[in-house]
Amino acid sequence: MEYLAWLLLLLPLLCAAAIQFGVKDSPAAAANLSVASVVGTFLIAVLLVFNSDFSSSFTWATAGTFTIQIGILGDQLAKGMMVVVTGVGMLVHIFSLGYMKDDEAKARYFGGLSIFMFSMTGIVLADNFIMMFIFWELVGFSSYLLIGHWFEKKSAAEAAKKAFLVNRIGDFGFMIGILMLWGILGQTFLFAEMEAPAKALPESQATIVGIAVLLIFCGAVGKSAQFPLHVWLPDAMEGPTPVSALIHAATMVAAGVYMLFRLQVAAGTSIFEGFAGTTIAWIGGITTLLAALMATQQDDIKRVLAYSTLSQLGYMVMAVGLAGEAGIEAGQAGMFHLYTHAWFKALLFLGSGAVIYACHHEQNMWKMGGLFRRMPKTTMTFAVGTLALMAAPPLSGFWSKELILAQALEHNPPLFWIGAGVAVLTPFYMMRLFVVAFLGKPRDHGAEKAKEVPPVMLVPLIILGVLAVVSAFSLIASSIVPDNDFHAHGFHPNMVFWISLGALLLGAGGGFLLYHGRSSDPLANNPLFKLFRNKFYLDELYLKLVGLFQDTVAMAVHFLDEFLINGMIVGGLARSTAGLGNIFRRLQSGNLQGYAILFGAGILLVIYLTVFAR
Amino acid sequence: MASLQEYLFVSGLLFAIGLAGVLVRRNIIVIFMCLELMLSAANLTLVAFSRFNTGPDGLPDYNGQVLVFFIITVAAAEVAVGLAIIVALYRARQTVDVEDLTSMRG
Amino acid sequence: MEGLFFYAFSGFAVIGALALVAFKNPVSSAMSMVASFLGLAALFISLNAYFVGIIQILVYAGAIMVLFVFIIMLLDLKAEERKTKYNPLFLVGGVFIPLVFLIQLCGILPHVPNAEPEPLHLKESARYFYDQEKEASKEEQSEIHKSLSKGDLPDVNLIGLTMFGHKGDNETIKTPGYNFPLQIVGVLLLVATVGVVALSLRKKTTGEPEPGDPDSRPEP
Amino acid sequence: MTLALILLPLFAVIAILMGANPRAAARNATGMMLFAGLGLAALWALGTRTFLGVDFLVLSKPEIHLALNFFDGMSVIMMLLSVIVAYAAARTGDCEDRHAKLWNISLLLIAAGAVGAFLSTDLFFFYAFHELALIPTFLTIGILGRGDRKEIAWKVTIYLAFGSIILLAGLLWLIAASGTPDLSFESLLKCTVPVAAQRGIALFLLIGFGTLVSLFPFHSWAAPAYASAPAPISMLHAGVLKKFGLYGLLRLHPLVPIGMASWLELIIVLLLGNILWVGFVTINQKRLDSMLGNSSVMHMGYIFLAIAALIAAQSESANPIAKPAAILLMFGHGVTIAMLFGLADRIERLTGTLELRDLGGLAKQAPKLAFLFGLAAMASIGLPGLANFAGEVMVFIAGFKGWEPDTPPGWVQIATILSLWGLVISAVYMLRAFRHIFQGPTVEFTRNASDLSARDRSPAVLLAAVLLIVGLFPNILLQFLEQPEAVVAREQAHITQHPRPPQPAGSAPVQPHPSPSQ
Repeated sequence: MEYLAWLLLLLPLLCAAAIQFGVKDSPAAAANLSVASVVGTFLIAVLLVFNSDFSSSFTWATAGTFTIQIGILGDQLAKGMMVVVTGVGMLVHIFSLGYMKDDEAKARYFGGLSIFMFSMTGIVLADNFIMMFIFWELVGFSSYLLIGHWFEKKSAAEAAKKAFLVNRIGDFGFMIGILMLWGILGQTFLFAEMEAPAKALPESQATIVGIAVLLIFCGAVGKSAQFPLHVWLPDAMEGPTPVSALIHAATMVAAGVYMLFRLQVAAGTSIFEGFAGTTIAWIGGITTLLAALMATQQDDIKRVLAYSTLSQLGYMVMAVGLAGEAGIEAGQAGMFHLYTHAWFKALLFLGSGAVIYACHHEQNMWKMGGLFRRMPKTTMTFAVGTLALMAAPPLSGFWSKELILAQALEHNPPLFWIGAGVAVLTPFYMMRLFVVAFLGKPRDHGAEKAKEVPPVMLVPLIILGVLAVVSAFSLIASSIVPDNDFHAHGFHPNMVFWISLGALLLGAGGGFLLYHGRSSDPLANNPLFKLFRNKFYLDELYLKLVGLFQDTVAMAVHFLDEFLINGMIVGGLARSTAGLGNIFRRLQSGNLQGYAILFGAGILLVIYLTVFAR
Repeated sequence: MASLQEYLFVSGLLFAIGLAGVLVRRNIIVIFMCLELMLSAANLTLVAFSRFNTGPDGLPDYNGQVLVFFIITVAAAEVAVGLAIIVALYRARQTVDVEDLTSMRG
Repeated sequence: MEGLFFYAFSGFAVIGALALVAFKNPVSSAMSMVASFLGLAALFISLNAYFVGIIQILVYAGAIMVLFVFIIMLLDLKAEERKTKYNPLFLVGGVFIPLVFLIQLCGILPHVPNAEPEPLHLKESARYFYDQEKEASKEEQSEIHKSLSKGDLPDVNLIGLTMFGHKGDNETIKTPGYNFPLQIVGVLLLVATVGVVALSLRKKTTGEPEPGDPDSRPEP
Repeated sequence: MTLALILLPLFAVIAILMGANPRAAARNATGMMLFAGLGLAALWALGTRTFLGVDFLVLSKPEIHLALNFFDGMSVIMMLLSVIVAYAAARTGDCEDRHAKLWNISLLLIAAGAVGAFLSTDLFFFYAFHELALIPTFLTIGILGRGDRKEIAWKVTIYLAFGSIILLAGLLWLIAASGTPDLSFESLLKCTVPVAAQRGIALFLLIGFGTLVSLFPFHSWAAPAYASAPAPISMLHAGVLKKFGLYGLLRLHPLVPIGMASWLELIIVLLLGNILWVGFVTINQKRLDSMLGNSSVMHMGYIFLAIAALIAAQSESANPIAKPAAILLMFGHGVTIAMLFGLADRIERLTGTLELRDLGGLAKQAPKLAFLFGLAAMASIGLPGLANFAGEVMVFIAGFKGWEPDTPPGWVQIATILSLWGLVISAVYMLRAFRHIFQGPTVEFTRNASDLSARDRSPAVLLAAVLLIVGLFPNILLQFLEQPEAVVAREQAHITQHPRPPQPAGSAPVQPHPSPSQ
């Protein structure tokens, strides 16, 4: 089993290396190679799910008695996550064959995808925190590569940079957290060795543990784009749409949730008790609400989906945060939502990709419309995805969201009501998107000429559509999502069910009524919605802050460096040396006898000092 | 026979005269001669010490005289090279007056 | 008698030295230097250092002096002219510094033992070396053997023994000798010869900078 | 055999002086150096320890040996760094034919000096070789540099001479206080320095070595020097020669652990100056070369952080991570910065400018250059899989090694946390530079640029391969270092010797004095 697992990890890396160093000049070969490798990894992942757990490691770095391991840990959690990652990855790869058919740098694109698959596999299989950090950074890097795929576009290049930097800020906290936790848990990075020291933690260290957990959460804030570091994700939509589906919706952004849950499984939820867990849950809650509000006023089809991703990630983080109070079940609910969300969000993004492709790279939904008639199959799959995201029963999104809301109601009622509010907003903006883009009449010639996409793009959509419906059923979910016995107990309609059903009907109905048959947004001039449209002016605020802090400080420091350190303090040394030199220069008359006299006087002085002065 | 003190005094006197010549004269060849004089004065010191430092076998300390031999050899080489440099200098500058040779002025 | 010689020759040397400094004409200076060196050579001989004295005459008064005079002639040097802006500081320094040096010397000299030199046992040493030589080579009777047997000890012989090393009575090395420095001096002379030749060569081209000359790089 | 590493460049210098083709001579010599260096490292890795060195007695009182050998694994790693960077440097940059002699001779001398300094097992030659390498650095900047080269050369000379003199004073004091019988590291490290003298010695060593490593606030020579010097010289100095100071601190730390520890707070403030202060200065740079120069100054802070962790722990066994971390980061940084300087030179040749605002879209014209530069830039900001990351992450772990969870974070931990922010800073400036040079639309300067030829690529490819290999398997380098048992045994042996009184300087055993004539 271990060999298979190592192969699972290394196959994409080998593929990326082969593309970069071998078949770079033949894009078709690169694409086929990449697809072949990801199909291989998917098969391995499925094979592994039906086998027993495994683990294996080797020493990566040794320093005296200290070692850093690179190892794989194949428990239920990792194996299930692997199926999600490779499954979505495989479908996205296949979809890309069509979507990126005419791209100039196809080989680079598929190379980047392979690097991403390698990195993501590493995060999932990591058996210690350092290895997770390594691959954590690598996914950030591959995301940078892929967002900046069309680097000639200024906005794409800037977005890639922004994504990397914002993630770096999160990783700043993440690394401190890892190091602190390392010190707290008896200097071990291995997940397998964390449980015992975590149980034995004295009460006096509760505060420092909480701080450490929150710092680790910083990493998740960056990678999973939680408030206040959420700003990079919408911009990341500058990348090719399949990339958005794979990285910025289904897998990478969920890595933060996965990482937190991995920590909960390894060290127990006890370290999340107290202010740490509460803070995490609230950050999740705030993110889900803010993102949903912003999503209501976006015109770019991908940006709507991006904000809905933020919102859904907020749900997951909220669930993971609740685990401090509620125990591991809450975390499992978050993971369950991660799992279902991966399928239907990938579906939605790929669907939007198909639409964009069909409309000749038009992303503004107000310039679409009437696509239902021109591309019915795509529209059907998109509708399925929309329903799943709206959490319409009995689609997959419904079950997982239900679980989270139930946990919230039990342990943190205010967060439940935020969640319920978002459950109104989600159907509202999704209905807006669907009505505007697919129903009505075409509002632009791009939409008029839209045709159904080729099968290579349609097939992944259909597969994902099926999965968006069925993935939550226990037949499939039980072997992939850890310890999920939700369905085993059966389902009884309760208060949460009625509230969310009401929210769904309210939001969807409101959205349909408001936007049906419109050609421009009726709420655009409402000052409140203007605030949403402009993302609460957070981007501008950050830009100002960065400009003020980073650039001004850098300029000031540079000035001080030049004039204070270089000019006055240390430069003073140089200048006084030069001045002294000028004095001595006078003595260098160039006259032989002058030198001889000095020389003679010096000798006399030496004689005096050595002979007479003692 | 004269004492060590006297020999040393004569040696010092010659050395001082040579030094004075180096400091006062401007003709670089004469300065060079004065340097040779100073060297020879030092040789006198060595030989005097050699003579006044007789060993148990009743012979002078010949190590001192060997040193003088070496000094004279080196001085000969020095004179040859020094004079060649002076000739080259004269070719370049048409002067042997040290007052005019101040290209090393800082 | 020996004392008189000492004063005579040291006076000769000192006067020669003074004349060397005082004469304006370089040729006269050179001649005075010869005189001074002759006096010095006599002082060496009075110190039983015959070899060094002879070398002093041969090398300095002979070879080196000829070189000096030759160069003076070659360059056709005239007497120093009085410069208008001669720096008097040099004159003052030139008198003052040697004077202070002499004063310092006089301060040290009283600490030097003021004794007559011990007499040399030249005859005994000659006998000793004669015996040694006879043991070493029995057959031949060289000139050195003859003079040794007469009780004359040439100090060239002793300098040679010091220079090249010799063994004492008990076969252990008495003095290691100066073989290595001697060879180094030989190399030095060779280098000096080559150097003089190289220095005296005239450069064929003038003005043109060499291709590798970094100073000729144009300023940007 | 180690002598060959020094003789190869020196013979090449002689060959150039006698009229050989300078470029070919330099390339052949560095190629053979690389080959020999790899071979020697392999022998060392296979367990050979004894027959590698040479040892000439050059002065008997005080006893000084011209001894070239691998003193320990650290020397092996630094030697490898030197030969690798020298190989790349000799294949980088174009000079006019009339400067080829000076250019290549300087390069070879710097390489020889660096290798000599890292291989000397004797304190005197350790210092002397470094000085030997500095002289051609000054000359090349002054003669072949760009911009205001004379003034920059003077600045560098004054700073480095200042550092060297302070360092010399510290070393002399150290020798006097330790009472060592000779100047070899072996006997030196067996000595004990009186606690009273340690504080002063440590300060001298810190400032002396620190200035050579451009420790804040003695850093302002570095960036202009690297910007001005020809690319191979910048590569060799920033990549290899500058590591001399860090190597020296690590080497001599066991002698003055208490003295160093008393300056811990100062070191930490200064290293934070390197990381944060210089980091901000770097952000504000408008030219690629000065940005790279400043970034190399900034990254010195991380290595100093590892040294600070070692100093705080006072012994290697108490913090076994710190020293390997520092060495690994030295290696990674050396290779990375050499690669960056080499590629910056290519960029300037392709486009004619290094002003960031004049460039753009170069990745379209020169994808291979973009790939290599991106790799180096990513290595510089600590991307996993490349050598720097392994070093950096170990530095940070070393920083937290001594932390007790019950107590608030100590100086080193606070410094570690603040240094981590430096990773964000370096990402800001590196990505900004990459964005401005390679991404965005093509502009006037880059429109006609062509990609690198295979010959131009070869040095960067070698360096990139090294970065990847070491980044993926840092143990390839770390295996050269001492085993933990050996460290503990060495320190134990030192402690058992500890209570002996310091030897008076005169009682050193007199060596029999061989006569020159024998």
